[in-house]
Amino acid sequence: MPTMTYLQAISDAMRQEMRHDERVFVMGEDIGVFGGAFKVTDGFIEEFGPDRVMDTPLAESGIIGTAVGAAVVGLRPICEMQFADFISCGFDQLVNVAGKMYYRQGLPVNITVRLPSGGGFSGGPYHSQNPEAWFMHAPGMKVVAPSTAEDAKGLLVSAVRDRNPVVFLEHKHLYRRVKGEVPDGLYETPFTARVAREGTDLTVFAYGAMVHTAMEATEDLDGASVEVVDLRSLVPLDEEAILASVRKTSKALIVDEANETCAAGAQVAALIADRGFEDLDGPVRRVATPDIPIPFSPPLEQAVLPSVDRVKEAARELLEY
Amino acid sequence: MPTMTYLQAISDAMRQEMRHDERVFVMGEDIGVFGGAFKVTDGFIEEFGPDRVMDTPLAESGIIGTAVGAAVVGLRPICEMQFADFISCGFDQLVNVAGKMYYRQGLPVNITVRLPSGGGFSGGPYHSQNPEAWFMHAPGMKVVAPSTAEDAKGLLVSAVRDRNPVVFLEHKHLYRRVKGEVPDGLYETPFTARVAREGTDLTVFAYGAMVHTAMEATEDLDGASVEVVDLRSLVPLDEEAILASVRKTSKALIVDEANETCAAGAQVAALIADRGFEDLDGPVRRVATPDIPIPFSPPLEQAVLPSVDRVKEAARELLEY
Amino acid sequence: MATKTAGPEGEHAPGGVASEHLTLDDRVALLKYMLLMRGIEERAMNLYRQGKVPGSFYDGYGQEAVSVGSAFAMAAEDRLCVLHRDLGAHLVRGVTPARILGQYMGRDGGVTGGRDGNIHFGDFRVGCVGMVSMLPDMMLVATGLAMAFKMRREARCAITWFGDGSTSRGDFHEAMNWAGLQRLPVIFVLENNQYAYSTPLDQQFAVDPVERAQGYGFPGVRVDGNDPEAMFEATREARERAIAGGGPTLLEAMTMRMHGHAAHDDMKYVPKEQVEEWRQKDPIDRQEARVRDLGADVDALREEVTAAIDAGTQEALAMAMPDPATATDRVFYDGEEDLVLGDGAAPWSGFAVGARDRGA
Amino acid sequence: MATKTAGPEGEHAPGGVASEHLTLDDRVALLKYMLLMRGIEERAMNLYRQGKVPGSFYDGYGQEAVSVGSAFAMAAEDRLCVLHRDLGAHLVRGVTPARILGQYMGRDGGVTGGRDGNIHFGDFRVGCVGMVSMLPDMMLVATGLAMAFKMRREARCAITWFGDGSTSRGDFHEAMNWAGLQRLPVIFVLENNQYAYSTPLDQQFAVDPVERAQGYGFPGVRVDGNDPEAMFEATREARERAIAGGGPTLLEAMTMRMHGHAAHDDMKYVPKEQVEEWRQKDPIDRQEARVRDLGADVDALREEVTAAIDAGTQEALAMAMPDPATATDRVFYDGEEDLVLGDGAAPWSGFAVGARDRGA
Ligand SMILES: Cc1ncc(C[n+]2csc(CCOP(=O)(O)OP(=O)(O)O)c2C)c(N)n1
Ligand SMILES: Cc1ncc(C[n+]2csc(CCOP(=O)(O)OP(=O)(O)O)c2C)c(N)n1
Ligand SMILES: [Mg+2]
Ligand SMILES: [Mg+2]
Repeated sequence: MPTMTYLQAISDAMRQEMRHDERVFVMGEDIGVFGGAFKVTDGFIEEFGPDRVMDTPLAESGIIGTAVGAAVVGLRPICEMQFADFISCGFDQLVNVAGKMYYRQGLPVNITVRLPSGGGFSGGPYHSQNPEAWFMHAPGMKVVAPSTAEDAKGLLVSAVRDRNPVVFLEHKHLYRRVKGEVPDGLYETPFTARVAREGTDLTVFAYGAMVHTAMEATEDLDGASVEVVDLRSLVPLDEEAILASVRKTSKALIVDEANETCAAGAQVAALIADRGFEDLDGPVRRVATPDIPIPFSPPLEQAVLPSVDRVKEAARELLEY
Repeated sequence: MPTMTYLQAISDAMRQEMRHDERVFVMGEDIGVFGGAFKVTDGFIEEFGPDRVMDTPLAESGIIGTAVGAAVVGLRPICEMQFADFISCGFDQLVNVAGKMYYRQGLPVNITVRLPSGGGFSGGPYHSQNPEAWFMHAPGMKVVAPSTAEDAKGLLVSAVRDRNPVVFLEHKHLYRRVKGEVPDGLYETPFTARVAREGTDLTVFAYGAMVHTAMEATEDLDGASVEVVDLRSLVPLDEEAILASVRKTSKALIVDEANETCAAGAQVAALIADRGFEDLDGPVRRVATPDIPIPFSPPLEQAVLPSVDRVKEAARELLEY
Repeated sequence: MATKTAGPEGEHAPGGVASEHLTLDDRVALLKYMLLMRGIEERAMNLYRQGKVPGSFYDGYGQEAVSVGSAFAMAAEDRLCVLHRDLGAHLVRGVTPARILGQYMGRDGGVTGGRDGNIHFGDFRVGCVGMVSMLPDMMLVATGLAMAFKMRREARCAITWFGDGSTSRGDFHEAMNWAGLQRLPVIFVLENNQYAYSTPLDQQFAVDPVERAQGYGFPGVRVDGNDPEAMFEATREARERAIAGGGPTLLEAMTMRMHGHAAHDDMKYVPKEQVEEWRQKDPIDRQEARVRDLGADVDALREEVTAAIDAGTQEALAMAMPDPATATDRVFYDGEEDLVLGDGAAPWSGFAVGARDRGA
Repeated sequence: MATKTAGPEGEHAPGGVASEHLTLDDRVALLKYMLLMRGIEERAMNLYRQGKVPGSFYDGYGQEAVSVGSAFAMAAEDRLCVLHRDLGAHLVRGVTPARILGQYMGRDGGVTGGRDGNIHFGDFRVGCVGMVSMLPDMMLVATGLAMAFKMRREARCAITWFGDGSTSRGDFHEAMNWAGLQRLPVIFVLENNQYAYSTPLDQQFAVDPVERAQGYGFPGVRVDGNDPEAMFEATREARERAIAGGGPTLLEAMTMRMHGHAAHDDMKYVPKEQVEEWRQKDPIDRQEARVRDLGADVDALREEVTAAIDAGTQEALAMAMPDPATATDRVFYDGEEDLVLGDGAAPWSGFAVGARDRGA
């Protein structure tokens, strides 16, 4: 198996799926000749031409809205937001048009919206957001967030093939930092959780970049056996996998890079507090970013994003509980 | 004290605050001559003139964005969305411009955005939404949701005077169904929770219309002493009041009209599961609307909105736990 | 690229030169769909008053020519995003009165099975996308349909409708710019009915939006929106251009919303004279006079329409309410079948076999 | 209402008739602010290369005339929403090089104290609102400023800048429509620098957006964006009209983004000849030649500017990084003081005491 970066895996998924299925095309700002702000579609326009690698005007509502139109006549658009933050400008089309069409009208909307998200590199308030919880709270769309190169490829293939709108969170800070073996060819990764490391004393739940933070923080925690569950899919949320892990470890720590209130982590905590209550042997702890815009300056940003140290500390507290 | 409907109390707050403070003005679609879709600003244009009761074009981004501009030069706009659902079209201006300005630039944005929200009257997918969790998950804005006429007035006065963006959820289904004594004159209601009924066996947490559902459901529950906490403010969330009530009753049920995942109720549950864990004597239960668009037809809508019966059942289960 | 007028004073004036593309049967069909639209909406309004239509109720009284005339010019393989004053388009595409009335009443057999309400529906099997409330979001969806047609090099066209008020929102601009830039086969029908809810035109824009089309690189054409034949002809021309690669057209249908915004609205804010003035231009009266002059049996047609609506009403009233146990079904699709927009009825004689080859 | 051109071929052509509203000191000041802008951005770019500027770095190399010229026409009590190529506007309003360089480096003493990054700042105490990334959201904020001025019947004007790419988004339309409808005292400066990131104009719109102004009921004026005096004069006129109740103006500043979109962008997608062509029109060279001809000591000015930047750099480098313990402070404001936009510097001689009475 070839080794790829997370970013290459995303490109590979799209390139192969576009070769495989002529209904699939990509659209977004500067994705053509320029190959995208992060070069995810580098070389695509040469291979697939400007029709299937569509450079759009600066218009996020336009991108999502026209993608919906193209989807309902049988195409399978993959929309790139230049940064996840800009989805706010296409928010209405996504939550009200794409998300509700199938329930209301029986007409599925087969679009994938790629959101380069997350902070950690001084992107500041508008290039660091993690907006997934907004879409978890908007019925009718699936939400996935890979942490590894292998899952990035497999989840993206699944997303493109899924008949429903799928919001695909790709963490910018993983693009080139994370590498791994990625199977050749096309494969689908299911929208379920993955046990990143087995353990018995405590479970850390995370997704996206925070999986790596969680792994690092609990690698060697005074000999404790810490399970790390990579949620991978937020909608559907793999409730059984979450509850099964709590059943095993009795202790849950949830790590979330997004702003804390009403985040994905809050939903996981609420789930455990309800259906996992009997298995709990300690409070359900969370480590998340406080409810502030992500500050630009490195000392400020580092102070608020969940760090290995904060996760370690919370894990230790829970283990000692 | 005069008796007023919830709707009259909202009008009264604005009318009096506009008389009291010439910086305050209202803007929105059809709020002038027509008096607003729900007649909340009926008679306003006659009293305050078209400058301070500004009929706007159909442009939600325009409403929020221009309000931000007016606010930073010293005015205090109150924006009306015709239905809360349409805030999706002004979402970006609200979360990215209004919400982040003070943190980023030190410049507070004194706007109030009124959102007539909620279902229960066959409004269908686009006239029934409860979008508050999106704004709880967007740093920099306060979020309040009154359940009584008295609080509707007091919270709105506080919202208008608050230097920060405040999202004011007014539940359409309470407009004319809820009446109560409302103090004359201007008063501010703090952004804290309110104990709607004292109790010792179980606490039901709710806000907006669900406070009434909670009260009715637990009025006579086989003699149990059920506390009902009306959250009133979602940001800031009165964490101490929530935890104090759990300390007293040891059992928590959270009722939320919004779609369940990542809702306000999830945040309350997560809080209790963390900081109230030691006081808990049972799982943290939730009753909410499943993750679907709100259906139009009465039997479908009634099947999904939290009902008195569903709350009763959940409360009984918890009491018996 | 300049703004044309095909309005009351133009070639499509009432009683003026009729389109050479319409047979008498076509003209009668236009009347029939308008009568059906008005009749169904009147019936629905009665059902609303009887408490049988939940929620709110919107109609297009007085605007029937707009949706009927323009939908009539669309081919089976074209696709439509139909808005809230445009019941006529659904009828032209072949949706039955029963399914529409069932829709209004929230019945299981209504177009959306009670999932969505009132006029928020579209039968995708006949090529229509159900509108969303957020105006004018569907302009972008229609633009996307056209984008797909162009990408696949198909000779098809998309059409959508929206009101004067809707032109104030950003999505209007994004759709117009996108369609103009890519020269997409899409027709935008701006239904200028003088008001957006209570808001008159002069509180919405300084310059009539039809003038804006040229700023996006395509023509804006003003049409008498109370003449179904004028609407047909303008749409037919726009469609022909679109299919020939000529790009989009903005048609401004000049009309008047003769009822309140919705059932609860007494439209006190509308001057009586304005309503009176437009009553004289009633599209049904005009088309009726026109075809009567040409020898059509209008009385029989009216009876036929009434009978169809009566039957549809009975059928709709017999439909069950949806089963509450199904309320949470159908959030995600994971079936096998490809559910995409299908072809609809295209009753214009120009689409009959052979007619196409004539280049109609 | 038609589109005017005040471009290279117009009255403000390089070496053409200079504005009668500018003294020699004003002209030198224009040069000074442009030199400051270019110098500070060059310095910041060096600091970026040294790893002292975190995140990304954007500049306005080659576009200095746009923000400097137009900001120079604004009065102390006017208000500005300044965009990412418009450092010159901050300088005209009186923000010091040290605070700007501190901003780029994320220092505590930078304009936002490290909360926001690079060019995303505004010192509200001198009348500037810090931009947000979402383009062109600030057009609506500027429109709102003007709305407040009109409501309070104040003789003040708002101005904002935005790029050619930004015109594709809905907020452009909502702002243009709103401002035109209410005839608000706001100036929209469309900075047409040929590209939106990598996207050339012909992939953004079919018709140049300056043509759209008339569709909103106000003039669109094309200006030579590489001539600070042309920018000044067009803005001065627009401001005068605005304050007299004449409504908004769209100024299209024709210019060229001479650097990549941001520091990482090698702009391979830009033809070399295009860059070469525009290099000939460098705004600083042109203004320098102009004032040198009129007898100004440009060498001294350059030294003065370099010294100011050197000193600012030292000052900025000496600033501390923000204290991590403060990261979560200042989410909500609950102080006593009214924090609203304040007056800024307005260095144009026309604003000097007495000048106003002359109607300048
Ligand atoms: C984005 C959005 N904001 C507000 C509304 C509420 N609303 C429903 S219809 C309407 C007026 C629409 O006017 P117009 O576009 O002229 O259509 P008409 O009803 O006159 O046909 C308004 C404001 C809406 N549907 N969508
Ligand atoms: C709403 C939005 N979408 C995407 C972006 C990402 N982005 C940043 S600058 C830029 C190009 C802007 O072009 P233009 O408006 O012409 O300004 P210029 O940089 O050329 O001055 C893009 C796409 C953005 N800032 N805002
Ligand atoms: Mg209208
Ligand atoms: Mg540009």
